[in-house]
Amino acid sequence: MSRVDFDDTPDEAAYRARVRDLLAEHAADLVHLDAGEEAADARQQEQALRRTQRVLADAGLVGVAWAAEHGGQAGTLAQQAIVGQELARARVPSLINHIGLGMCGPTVVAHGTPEQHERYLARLLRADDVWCQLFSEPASGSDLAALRTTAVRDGEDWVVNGQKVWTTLAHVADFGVLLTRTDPDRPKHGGLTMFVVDMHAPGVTVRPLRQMGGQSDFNEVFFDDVRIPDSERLGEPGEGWRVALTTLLNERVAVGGGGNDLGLSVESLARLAREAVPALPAERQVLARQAVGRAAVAALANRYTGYRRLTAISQGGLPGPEASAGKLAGTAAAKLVSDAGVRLLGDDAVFAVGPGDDGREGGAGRWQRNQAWLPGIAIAGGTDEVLRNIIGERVLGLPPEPREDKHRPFNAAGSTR
Amino acid sequence: MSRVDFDDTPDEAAYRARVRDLLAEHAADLVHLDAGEEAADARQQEQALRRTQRVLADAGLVGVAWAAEHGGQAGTLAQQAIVGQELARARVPSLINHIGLGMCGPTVVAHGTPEQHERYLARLLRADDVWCQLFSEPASGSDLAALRTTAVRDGEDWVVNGQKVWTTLAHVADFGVLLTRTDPDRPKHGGLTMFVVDMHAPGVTVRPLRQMGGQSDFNEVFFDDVRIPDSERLGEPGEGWRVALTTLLNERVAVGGGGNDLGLSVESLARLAREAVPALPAERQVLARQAVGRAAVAALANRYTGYRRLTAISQGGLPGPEASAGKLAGTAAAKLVSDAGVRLLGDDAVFAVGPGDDGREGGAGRWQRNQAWLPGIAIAGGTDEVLRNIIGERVLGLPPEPREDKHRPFNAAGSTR
Amino acid sequence: MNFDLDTDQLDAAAGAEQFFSGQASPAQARAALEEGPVAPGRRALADIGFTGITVAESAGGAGGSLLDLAVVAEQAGRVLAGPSLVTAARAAVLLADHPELAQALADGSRAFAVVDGDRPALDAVGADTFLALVDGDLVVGGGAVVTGQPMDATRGLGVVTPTDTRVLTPDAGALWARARDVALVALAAEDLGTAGRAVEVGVAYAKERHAFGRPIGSYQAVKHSLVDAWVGVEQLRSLVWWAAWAADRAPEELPLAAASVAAFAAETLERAAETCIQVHGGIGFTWEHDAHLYWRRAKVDRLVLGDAAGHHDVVAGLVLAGALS
Amino acid sequence: MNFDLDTDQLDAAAGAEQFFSGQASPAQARAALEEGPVAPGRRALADIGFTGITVAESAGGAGGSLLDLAVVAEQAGRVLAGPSLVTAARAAVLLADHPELAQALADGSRAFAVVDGDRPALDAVGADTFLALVDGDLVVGGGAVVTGQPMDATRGLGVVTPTDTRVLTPDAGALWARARDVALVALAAEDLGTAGRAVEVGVAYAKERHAFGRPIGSYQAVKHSLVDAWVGVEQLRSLVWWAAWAADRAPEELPLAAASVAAFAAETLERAAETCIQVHGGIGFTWEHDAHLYWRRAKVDRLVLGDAAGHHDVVAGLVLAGALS
Repeated sequence: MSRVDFDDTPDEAAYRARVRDLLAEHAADLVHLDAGEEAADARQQEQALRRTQRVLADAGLVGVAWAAEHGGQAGTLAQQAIVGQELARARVPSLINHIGLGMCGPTVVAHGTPEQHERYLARLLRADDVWCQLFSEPASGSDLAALRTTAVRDGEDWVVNGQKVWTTLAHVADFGVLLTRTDPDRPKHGGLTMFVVDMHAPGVTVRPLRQMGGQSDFNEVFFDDVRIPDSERLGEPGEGWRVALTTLLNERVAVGGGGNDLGLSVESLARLAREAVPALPAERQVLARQAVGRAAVAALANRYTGYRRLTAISQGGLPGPEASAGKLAGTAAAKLVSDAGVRLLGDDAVFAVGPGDDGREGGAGRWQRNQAWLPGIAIAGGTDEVLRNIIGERVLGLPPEPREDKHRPFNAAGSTR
Repeated sequence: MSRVDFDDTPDEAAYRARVRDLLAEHAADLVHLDAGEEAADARQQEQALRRTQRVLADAGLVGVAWAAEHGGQAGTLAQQAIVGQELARARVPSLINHIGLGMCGPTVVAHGTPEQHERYLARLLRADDVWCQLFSEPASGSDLAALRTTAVRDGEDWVVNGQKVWTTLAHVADFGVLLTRTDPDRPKHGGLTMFVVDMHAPGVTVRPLRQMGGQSDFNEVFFDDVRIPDSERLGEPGEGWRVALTTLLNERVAVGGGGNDLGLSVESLARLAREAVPALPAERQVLARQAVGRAAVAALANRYTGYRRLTAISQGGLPGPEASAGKLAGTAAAKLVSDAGVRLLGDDAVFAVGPGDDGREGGAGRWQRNQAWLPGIAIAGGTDEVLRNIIGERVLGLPPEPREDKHRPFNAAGSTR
Repeated sequence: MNFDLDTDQLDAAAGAEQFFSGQASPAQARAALEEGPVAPGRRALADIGFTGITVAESAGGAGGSLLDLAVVAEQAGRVLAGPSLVTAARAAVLLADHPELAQALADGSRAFAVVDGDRPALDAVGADTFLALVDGDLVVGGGAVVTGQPMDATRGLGVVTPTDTRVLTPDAGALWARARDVALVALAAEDLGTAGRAVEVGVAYAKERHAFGRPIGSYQAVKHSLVDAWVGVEQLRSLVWWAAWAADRAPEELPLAAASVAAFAAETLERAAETCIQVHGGIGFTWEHDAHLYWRRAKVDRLVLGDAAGHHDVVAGLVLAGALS
Repeated sequence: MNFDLDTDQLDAAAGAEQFFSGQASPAQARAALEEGPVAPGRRALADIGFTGITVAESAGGAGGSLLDLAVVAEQAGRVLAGPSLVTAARAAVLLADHPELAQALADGSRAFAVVDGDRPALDAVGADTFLALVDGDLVVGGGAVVTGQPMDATRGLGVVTPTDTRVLTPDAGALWARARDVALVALAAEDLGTAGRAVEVGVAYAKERHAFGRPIGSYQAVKHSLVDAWVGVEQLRSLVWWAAWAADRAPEELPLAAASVAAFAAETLERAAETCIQVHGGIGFTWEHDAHLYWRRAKVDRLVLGDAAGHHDVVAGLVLAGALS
């Protein structure tokens, strides 16, 4: 291990230069965000975002750390991180297939057959196919293994019925990894099986789910007698929980585990503060400075903790339960950033006059929406409570709570809810 | 029910006048606190405090709401409250036998035999006997029913062995209500029996327990082959838990449930603030005012909530689990008061120069000690966590956690801790 | 000493609950976000007499106390009713010496809003008569209203430019201050209702929803956060009653009580609403669930007549001036 | 990019742990409250070379980085050692151009304390040489020390009146500011150790102590509060490393990093210590248990070089001046 350092090694510096060149070269073919603009909504510009990812993939900038046999660049995680930094610097939005790259792809790699690798991975990297993850259900949120969507064997196929929810990108996805219950007589974790499902198959219905802020980042997905060939099974029947854990492990890193700001960034707050603080009365400046200082410290603490996790991963470590701490702390920091913004904006924080001011840093609309996004942050991708259990039990080694549901057959009385 | 009103009814006003006259008449025989002085330590002036209670009892101001047959005044709870207010106003400290009056006495009344009533209650009211409550043990704090002190029948006596802890006033007490395990083969709540124990009996050893602030408000009590006649049993053998609940119900009201300030009062903070705020730099004044305002609001909210509970009790209600909310909120308010004091004192809050400044309102020593007292407030008399469980389950009707220990015999493996 | 509602007030609360539960709902608050009308609306509130609770009987009101109004306002808050009784309570104080206008407030023939400078005013939307303090005088007149995109549409927020004003009461500073304190109490009473309801909704869900084989309300993380929210609501209730009592019976205590209850209400409602969402998990942050409507009310109300920081500063100022000695 | 300790630093931490666990303990911190000596004391710290970690090799020090010192300071914090390495780190910066005094710091032949005006100074007790900023100049001299009743005796707090001072460096404002930032980082590193240890002690007890038939650490109320404390400690560790790295490699980032880590350390240690007590229940607030010794350190350290409010204000000032853009 070498000494704490935020500078690139010579190799990393050379790689970074190459990435910058490539991004400049292909700039005309990439979606870019305007200054002050938040990440784009995939719903609105699906085709442009698919093209962006395809161009980047062809330039060797997608799947940087994936193995060559799966269509990746066989690079390091440090290189992967550099690409991420340079894309952000160039204001290229998140790749449209980020769910596929971050969660579904690694799951197919780990548990898929050679045929499945062949069929899916290269197309996933180029966003020829966009992917989604179909795990949560209305009656199984934190308690994912309580899911009720069934898959019943019928000849060479399985027939799926049920409902998923909180599915990001389902409205544009071509495929999804789908967790189902195939044996309700076994205990809840033992009767699950994972599939790849064609999102365009008959019987699949996607309905956007409107959130409290008015936007729709998620979908509900309904399955009515959807037939999935057995060749699309990921892992053995009854092994679905084990397969799902691969996906979840990767998800935690993706959501906040790397120390990135959730919600509006602390830099947005800093820009707003420079505009708003001097305009406040003196006593209010004192309080506003406290709020800004506190939010900045929280965001910085989370950011540098993310760097430590990324360092561990780049040294060959696996994403562990510590990533849950990043999401937890990121959520708390996001709340402080939002609170500080509200303190700076005062009435404007709840009373935006017209949509015209959205572009400005101090645009009340952005901060209003940010407030309404916050409650979801503390829930989606693992509630604060579930994350605390994970850290308490897997990192601190504290004993779990007694579980009465774990070993009972799923269809026994009382166990399905 | 009559309208929200903080004024006395004509009857109450007449009673209050009589109480004031009595307190003035007997002033020379009562202990009084000096201005700014905190409640006295019973350890230091036991005899004076016993005499104070005796004088008050003879004047009809102790056991105001107790039944006449038990030596009380058969008055109302409103009258009881008036006496409390007037004692505070006259700066007479808490009665030395407050544990006996608040908890032990009601337990003897409810579960004692006529002989026990005769033997104990009149003497208790006059502080001829001071009482303590012997429930908690080193291995059974929140989980009181896990206690291990045993009482074994031997002829007409029971022989007690074990250790109690957190016993207020044990060092001056003449008697105690003592909860013991008499049948370890029964489930933990079922094998308990309550006794009255003579604190001067052979085999009883009292050792003061030093707290983090340096003072000793509590004791450890050791029982080595202490013999208790069966005639001192309170309630039937095996019924000890039911008897103890009477005591606990009364305890919760006594500790914070009536809305009284825990730790230094908000009035102390107000006096300190008037002295300290104007001396701060302007920006610090802004922050100090926030802290003072917040602490004052919390203390007021708790105080007026206490008035609602006292109203309910005076209208014939029993002290219920809502009293736990008073202790919880009182603890939180006490923390805000302390934090505000620290903010006002700055360095002085942790660095008192000499004991000389203790008398002053802003005396750093008092606020240092108050800080060190706070952690105990959140634990003694029911931890915050236990209080939240009580409110959640008994007030909000939320389901309890699964309990594996409840129905197992106490001496079965794993059940004793 | 007696600190509880009397039977008349309990009856009034029951009647108000019945009225409001029939006339308003979170569903209507949701619809209001998409241009639906605010329910029950001014007409209905006037018809049942709620805009005149604290208007003198001689001016066609009920001549009730602020506590009488507070118990009704709590019920209004439970279903996110609008317009706010805050406006009625505040205007009634300002118009005490102007029986004709007070009568118009009570019978609903005029739609009042009270304006604090250029800040968004409560119930400005649809109002035709505006009260404001200009150069120390209480003025009345018409006004031009600019509406924005408020987070809670039931509050009828708008920035008002008064027009055609005339002086109603010169040197009205003290009157204005008292009216504002009364408004804070009424706002806190509405917030009490909203917060109490949000906790109830959270508790009910925590009993019903299961995870890992048992109701989520049996887990301490859920249970304790609901308890903390509930304790806050009960403490808020005490402050509301005290402050309303003070307005009627101990006016010298009103400034301290009003600032205290306003600060406490802002934070209590916010916590109750956030707890309600968090307890519900994913469903709690959907558009169709009611939780965000309580939350929206919390986010607006915590600023609408000043924020908790401002109220805490007022409390501190009173403490430094000798309160609580 | 690499954000982890190197093997030399890990070795240094292991060595420091061994040294400190043999030479100091909460028990000695308890004894110090009743006139016992502070452990391990100046002599032992100098002999093992810890007072000279950041003193130049040419002046008899180790010529190490602030991060090298921080990993040692963390170990000192775990056992509540004294005197503080904060004084060593701060004095080393101030004495960089004065090799004789720096040598005396490294070899322990002088006992330094750094004085901020009339505020209680760290390690003033037993010091013979005082550094202070007077009229913009760095001065050195003797001093009269008044001790009080500090909550944590290991900090050696005293109010110092300097005597026989001479100017060491004129116009030393920038140097003084940098030394103070370095001191904040060293203080945070000690607090990191104390906080981490307090959480460990709490976790261990939560695994062992049973209530209602199971370990108390299985209850969410206990588990989650320990988790929150632990998350704080890990975040604090990141800030300590960043700030120490900045002191050595990116001095323009040091003011932001130092104020950030100081604010975060104060609140993190306080929460960790309070959690440790609360988890222990009754036993946690007894004199004989170690929990209150961590808590005392927290209560003193949160004020000793300025409080979190002051540090947050500094952070805000830097943000307004263009940091984080």
